[in-house]
Amino acid sequence: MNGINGVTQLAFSDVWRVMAPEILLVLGGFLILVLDLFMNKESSRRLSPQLGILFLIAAFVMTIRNFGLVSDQTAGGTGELLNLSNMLYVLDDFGNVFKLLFTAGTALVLLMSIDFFKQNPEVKVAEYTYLMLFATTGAMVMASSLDLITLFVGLELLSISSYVLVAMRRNHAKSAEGGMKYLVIGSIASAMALYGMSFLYGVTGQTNLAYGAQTVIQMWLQFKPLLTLAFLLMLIGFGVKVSLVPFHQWSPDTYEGAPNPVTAFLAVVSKAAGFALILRTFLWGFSGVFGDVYIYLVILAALTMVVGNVAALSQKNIKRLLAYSSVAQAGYLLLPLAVLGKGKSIDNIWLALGQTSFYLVAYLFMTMGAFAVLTVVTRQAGNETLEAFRGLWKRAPFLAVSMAVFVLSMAGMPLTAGFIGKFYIFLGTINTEMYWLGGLLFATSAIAFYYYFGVLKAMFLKDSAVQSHDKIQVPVSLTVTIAIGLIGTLALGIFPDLLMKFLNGLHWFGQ
Amino acid sequence: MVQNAWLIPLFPLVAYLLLFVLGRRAQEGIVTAISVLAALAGFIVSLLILSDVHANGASAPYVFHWLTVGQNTLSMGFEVTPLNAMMLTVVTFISTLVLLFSKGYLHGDARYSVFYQYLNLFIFSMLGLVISPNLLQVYIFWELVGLCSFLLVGFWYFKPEAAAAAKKAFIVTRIGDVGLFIGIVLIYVATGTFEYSGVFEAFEAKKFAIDWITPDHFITLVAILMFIGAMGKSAQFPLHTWLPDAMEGPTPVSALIHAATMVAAGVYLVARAFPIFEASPDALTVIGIIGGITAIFAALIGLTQNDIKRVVAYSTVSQLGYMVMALGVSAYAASTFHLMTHAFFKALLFLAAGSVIHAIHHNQDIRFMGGLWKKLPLTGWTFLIGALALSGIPPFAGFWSKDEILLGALKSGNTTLFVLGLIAAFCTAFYIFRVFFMTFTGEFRGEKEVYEHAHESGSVMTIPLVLLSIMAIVAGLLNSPLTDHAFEHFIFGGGEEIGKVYDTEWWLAGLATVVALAGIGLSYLMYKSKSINPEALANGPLRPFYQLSLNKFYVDELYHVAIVKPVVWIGHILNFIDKWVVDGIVHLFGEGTYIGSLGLKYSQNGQVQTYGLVTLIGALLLIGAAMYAVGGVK
Amino acid sequence: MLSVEQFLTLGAILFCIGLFGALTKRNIIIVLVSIELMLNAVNINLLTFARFGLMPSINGQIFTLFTMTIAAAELAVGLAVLISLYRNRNTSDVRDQDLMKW
Amino acid sequence: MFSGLAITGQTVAFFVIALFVIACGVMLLSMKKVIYMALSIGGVFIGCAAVYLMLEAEFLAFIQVLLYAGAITIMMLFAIMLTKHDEIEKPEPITAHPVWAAIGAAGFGLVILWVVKFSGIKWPQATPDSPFQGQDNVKLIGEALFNQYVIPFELVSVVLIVALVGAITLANKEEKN
Amino acid sequence: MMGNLLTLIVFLPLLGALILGFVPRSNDSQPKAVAMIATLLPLLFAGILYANFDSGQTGMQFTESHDWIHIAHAFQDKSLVIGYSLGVDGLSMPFLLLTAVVTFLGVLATKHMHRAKEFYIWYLILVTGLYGCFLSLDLFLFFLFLEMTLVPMYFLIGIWGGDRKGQVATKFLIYRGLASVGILVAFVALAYKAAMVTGVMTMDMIAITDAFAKAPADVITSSFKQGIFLVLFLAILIEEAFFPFHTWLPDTHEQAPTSISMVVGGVLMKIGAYVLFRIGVGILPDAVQYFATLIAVIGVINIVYAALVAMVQRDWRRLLAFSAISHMGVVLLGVAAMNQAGLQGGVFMTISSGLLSGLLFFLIGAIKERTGTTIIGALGGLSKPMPILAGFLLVAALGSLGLPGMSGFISEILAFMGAFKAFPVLSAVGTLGIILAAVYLLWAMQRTTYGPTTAQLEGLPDARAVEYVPMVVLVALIILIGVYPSILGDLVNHTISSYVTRIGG
Repeated sequence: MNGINGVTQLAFSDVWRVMAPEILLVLGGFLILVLDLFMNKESSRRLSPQLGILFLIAAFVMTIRNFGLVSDQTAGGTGELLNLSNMLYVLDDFGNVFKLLFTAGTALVLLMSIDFFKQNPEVKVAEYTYLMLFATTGAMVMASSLDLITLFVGLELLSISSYVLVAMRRNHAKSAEGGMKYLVIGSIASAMALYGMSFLYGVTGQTNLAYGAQTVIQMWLQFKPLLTLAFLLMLIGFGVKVSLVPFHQWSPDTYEGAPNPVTAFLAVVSKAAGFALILRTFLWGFSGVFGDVYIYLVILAALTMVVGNVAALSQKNIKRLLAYSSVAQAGYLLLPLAVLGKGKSIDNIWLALGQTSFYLVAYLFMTMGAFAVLTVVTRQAGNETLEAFRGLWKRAPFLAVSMAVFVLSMAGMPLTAGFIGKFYIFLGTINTEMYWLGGLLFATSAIAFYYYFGVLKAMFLKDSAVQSHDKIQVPVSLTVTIAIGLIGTLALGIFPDLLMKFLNGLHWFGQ
Repeated sequence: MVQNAWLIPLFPLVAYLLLFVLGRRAQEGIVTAISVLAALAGFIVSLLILSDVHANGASAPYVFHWLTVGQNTLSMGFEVTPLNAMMLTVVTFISTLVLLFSKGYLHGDARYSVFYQYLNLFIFSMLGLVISPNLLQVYIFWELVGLCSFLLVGFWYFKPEAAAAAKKAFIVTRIGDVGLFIGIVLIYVATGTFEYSGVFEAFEAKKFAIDWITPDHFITLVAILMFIGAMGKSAQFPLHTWLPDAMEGPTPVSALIHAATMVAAGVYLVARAFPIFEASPDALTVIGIIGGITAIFAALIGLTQNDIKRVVAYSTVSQLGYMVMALGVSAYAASTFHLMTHAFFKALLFLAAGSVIHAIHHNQDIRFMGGLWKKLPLTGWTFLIGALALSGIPPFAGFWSKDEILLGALKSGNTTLFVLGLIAAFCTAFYIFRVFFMTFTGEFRGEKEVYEHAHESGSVMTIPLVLLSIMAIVAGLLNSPLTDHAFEHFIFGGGEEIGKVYDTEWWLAGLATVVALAGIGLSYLMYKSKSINPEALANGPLRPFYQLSLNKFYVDELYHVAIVKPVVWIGHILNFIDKWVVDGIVHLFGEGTYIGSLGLKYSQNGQVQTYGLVTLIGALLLIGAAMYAVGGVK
Repeated sequence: MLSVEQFLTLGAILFCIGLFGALTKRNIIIVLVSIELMLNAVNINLLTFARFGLMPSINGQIFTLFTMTIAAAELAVGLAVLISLYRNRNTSDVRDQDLMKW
Repeated sequence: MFSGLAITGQTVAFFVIALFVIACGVMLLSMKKVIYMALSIGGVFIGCAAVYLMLEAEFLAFIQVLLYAGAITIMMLFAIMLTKHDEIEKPEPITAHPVWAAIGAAGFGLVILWVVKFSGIKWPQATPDSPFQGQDNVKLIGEALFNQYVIPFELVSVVLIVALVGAITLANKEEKN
Repeated sequence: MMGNLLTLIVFLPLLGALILGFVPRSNDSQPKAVAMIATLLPLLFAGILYANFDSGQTGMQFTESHDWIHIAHAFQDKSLVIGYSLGVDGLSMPFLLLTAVVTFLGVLATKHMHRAKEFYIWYLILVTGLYGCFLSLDLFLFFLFLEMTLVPMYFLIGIWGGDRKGQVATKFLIYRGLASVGILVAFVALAYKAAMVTGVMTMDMIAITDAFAKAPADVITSSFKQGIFLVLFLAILIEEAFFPFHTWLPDTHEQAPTSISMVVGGVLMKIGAYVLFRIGVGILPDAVQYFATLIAVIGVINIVYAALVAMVQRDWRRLLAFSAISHMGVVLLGVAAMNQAGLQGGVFMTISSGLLSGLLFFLIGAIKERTGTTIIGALGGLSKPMPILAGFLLVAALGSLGLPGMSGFISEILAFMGAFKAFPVLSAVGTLGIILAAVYLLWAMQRTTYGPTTAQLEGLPDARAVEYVPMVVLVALIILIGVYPSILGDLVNHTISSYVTRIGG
């Protein structure tokens, strides 16, 4: 092993082995960028998203390949993670799972975007596409890096791309406003997180989490206030990114302002990346002292579940409603990590990782599907309130049933992926004997019935405000997205073993 | 023969089912035929069994498995003892006659068949009650007869009074029934069985599987609880109020159910379970006192009532009081004997009253009757026989049985009860003859037209009257010194004496007769010869007493004020609480959450700097709390 | 002799000034600048630890370098968003930006 | 708070610089005209560069001057010019918002101060000898950057591209169709 | 032959719902026919099961079991295996039959209504959920089916309900949603504790029961059991609509359409009782014993309180709802006794109350269909225009007030036989319910069917031929249980004995 300040030559083959998906995406992004530059103004750039999807699929495939690499490495028994630059960047199944999620999520977002471009010709297709790809790269870096600097760069790559994407509808005041809000709050959050990182660096003297963790344990007693402060500052900074209460207020506005596909991207990919970052940082950097700090995670998780759901109760704007719903989901997603404070064994960590990733996959399907339906319905109705969904059952049964499935899944009704995901997370709370937290998880879900069923009520119980013979035209790309969401939500709800078996065989941290 | 006793209740049950299948449009003749034949068959079998029992004594119970509860088995079945053999005979006999009588009385009613269905169901239930070998079965049929009473009292459902009376009958008896319910459940808990034999053994040994009460107290408790059941059914004070109201039902019903059979069930129960009561002197005392109070109390009310059926009804209450009092002083034989004789003459009185009512177009107020002797001579005669029997004039049936009760009360040393009994006897004689004189003598005081059309009913109504009259005359002799107290020997089954038996005291018999005659005499003076003006008395110095009696001592009003209203008010208050407090809290939570939601919604004011500030304050609180918890490096 | 504490204190003060500015100033440019101030405070922290920390190392300086670069990028995007916003709404006052609320 | 602090040339310099930085910061907060605010932030950046120098980060001090005091301040001035630059912050009734912001910021600062100075943490005694003694600051950074930190370095280039493209896309004037 | 009968019973209704999804929307009679077949077949199969059921056996019969979900790392390094496993024993058999009968009759009772196809789709989904609850041998599966009843109920009330349908549907949803939370917490906690004993993580009811039966006291402490039981009990109080969590029930009954009221009162509401028997008594008997007094007190409060409130209700449906609450109080009293008679009485009362609720709500629905109202004060003298309906109403009311010869009585007396052994004083207070039941039911009867008939009620039609089926079937069952209780008692006797022997009672 090389010393931290020693000279390490990175061979391309090594880099390719570890970073193939990232490299592919960056290359893809630059390819589109270059094409965009060299194509003349008149030529159509409409195929950019399709190209982007191709690259995402390639990255997806490379990620799948990486699972094999990790398992080979484990079978080889060296006990060493595949890594670059002295544990700066690692290849393990934790990262791989998230990368699958990111690439799949972004691919779906781009699929939805095809329709969006048709409706909004002023949006620059090529820029949009490669910003998406770069943002995904940033998310991947967040999932795989073990170094504070790299994590930070990845985070900013994702964030800055997102700011631009949100504000991209240039003639749209709300879009710019959403971007501005996201940017201001996001930058403050970055500063907070960085401030925390600086303290962590101050105590450990290095930016690497894997090595720093040892120092954290040694120094814990002497530097408890400072390290706790560092932990909290980072938590707050990351918390803003995944919109934990009370750091969530930007998200309804931003979600509302952003174009639908971008909202979906923020809700799924960006949020998942945030959780990857949180898990990576806290499970590596603070694993030794987690018993002393988990309580803050518990507090935030509980607060997020309660406030997220309660705030959504009175919401009539469907996009804002989904924003609050995604706030609440962040609370659920934080639980697996939070309960680890009482988890005694390493198995608890595997359980927590399984829970988070399962829920994120479920969340991916249902959220993507819901946003696809929402795009169609709100466009047809011309507004984004619940009224737009009135009598949808009569106008478009397929849309209504799909939306019902997505909404029920978010509410945690059985036979949907959302339920299994919630149940899985719930197991962790009971396993660590934090019964009240598990109870709160489902109790807040029960409160959430009120607004989720409000959507169902609008679709099935009420008569349409508009003429019922206005059949809704659903574009192919959105149909595909909805279908994927529907199949995923139901398949994972009825046969969760499809994913469970896979999760069970993973070498999360390359062990 | 005894093993075939199950046939007796089966006949009316089959009749009931047949009528039910035939439906409400069945012809009156067929309906009557089926019913009467069934009852008659039952009567014949009863007679055979009676003679069998007379010859061979009581049988062991015949039981079959009904329900398994863990290791225990609950069974159903039947048994025949002298007591219930007697009851079976009486019930089937009177039933047959009443069924016959009803053909005339109910003729032309749209729900004729339904009436017979109910009656058959009642007869079945009553017989089932009588032959029960265990307390659970008794309770089951106990409730069923109550149901039939309810159905029959409310037979004319469109009359609000009938509906109210039916409901009242059911609810008031149910209050008593709950006592019985608790009683038998406690017996089961303590002894592990409902069977009479098992229960009696346990009570004799005073060994109970219960630890929260001493055996002696437990016996008293159970005995009183069971007696409460009897009080409800046998209309003992203070649960007597339903019986007079129940006269809203058709008169045959009053005769059968509310005079002869069902109301005697309470007495029968106490008699059947007498070993339980005998084991507790305290309970017996209570029973005696209740009986005595009921006897005099109802008799006093009876003095002033104007509804012919109500007078007879109060007399029923009063006579039931006698029987209960007799049980209270352990005069077991006297009580059961009076039960039997009373069944005959009271059924007779009711049917005769029914005949009168039927004749004058369902008018029941004696103030608008009079001089009917000429129009209804047979009815008049039979009513007179019944009245004499009720008054206790020798040699009619009532004389012998009432005399024995008075004797028992006297010999038990409880002089108060004895005196009460005597006074009640005087009142009884007075009011029943008041009715007689006002109905059958003098001038008719109602509409002329009605009087003109009044005539004796057909044979279906008169034959029962005659047969019952005969019984009312001769039944008393069964337990007279003239027959060497044959009834007593029979009822004891040739074995040990149950309760206490005393030799006849002739002076007492004389005294009782004199008292009864005095009552009749006073009645004659007031209502026949008019030498004493009843109105002057009522409005004169006795006015308060008159009012009390006329208004039934305001018991109903008292109940209404003291029980019904408060309970309804409690209901309203609880309903209010349910709506505004229990549900209100729920709504408060709901509304509160929603208001919280609105608050959270409107805190979202669109200002990015507010969001930042909230983030900052949240962060500060979290960090501050954390730093407080960490508390620095020690 | 100077030690960690003085520099950290300076950093903290600077950070809070930036924070306060970001939350109260009305011009979006100044808000963005205030955020830069916060990042500068972080940089002071990082450099302090690189020089006087428990385990002094060059990593702090590297970190600072990255922070600076990214802060510049962030500011650039921020200003671009501002321009876009200004074009749409003709104001750079942060408090006018409340089309979306509730 | 500053007890036990020997007064040397270095400490005096530090306090002067610190006062200057804070003063510029406060000016930023209290100035009425946007343009003055932009100027005062330049002061902060330069002051910071001086602090960096004291922390023996010569290269970063240099970058600070170049990047912040130079490029960023200029960029900001451009932005100010592009928008309504002569705008004066309007006097307005005192609302709760700035008060709470002040409380929040001050509270935040106090908590950090507490952690740094009063929570009982024993900071290491400052050594007069630099850990980087005798080594070229730029070389050290360069070596680390191109060996250990080459991946984030490459990534930053992507970030910059994103910022560049993003800024152009957003700020570009509408093409006329 | 019996291999997959349970699966068929559970999923045939769902299949029916699927088929209905493809029936053209305009047709109205077709959906009803499909629904009828989809509920009749399970009824027949349930009958076959009953005929082949060995009541002398304690364990589960006709079991089906397949592994379904493996949840990774759920317990240490082991997966949680969730099985799709179904089975019946003496306890679930009566509930199965009750469900089969009431749900089928519910279809018959459904009147012509708008959006008929959707109605039956939701109805059939609900039926599958109900069957699933009673047949699941896996706690997870049970919970799944329990939740499955929520959504259809929301729509069934929300679309076809009365004037406050939206509000009541939501109330129903939230209440029962919260109840599910308690149930789930308790279930999973039980599974984890059982896993600590056996080392195998499973949600299988039988395995967990066994594990708890032989667990050493230091692994599963009594305070744990008590805590979990309290959570479970709280959930049951909501599920079963016990005071003070009962307010959803009167509202639901008041607003729901007739057939749904039948199913809610007849089956859905009884799930809580089933959980109480199966999990409370079956797995945590010592905790039940520990809290016996509390349970009994709540039981008595329910009996008396609900009866008093029922007395002053103006609406028949609310009255019946409170009456059902009062009756179910007896179940608590019986369970609190924790002896054979009490528990058996509890099961009897649950089933009896289910049948009676089904019958009563059907009758009130029929009356509402004709008169347009269920307000007691607006009715009167119904015996005249509709003697058959009035007669059945009387029978049902009498059954409900515990008249011997019908199922209510034997349930009541069994429960009290048990309860008086354990809580003589409380039970004595509880018997007030017997009187009050007579008071409110007869009072309502008196004002509904008795008395003079008002002009606008004159000439209304009596029962139609198709309406006889639910009435006759339900009355026949009620009387059958009342006259020959062994038909039910023999089924449950052994299962309950096994519970009782476990607590040494």
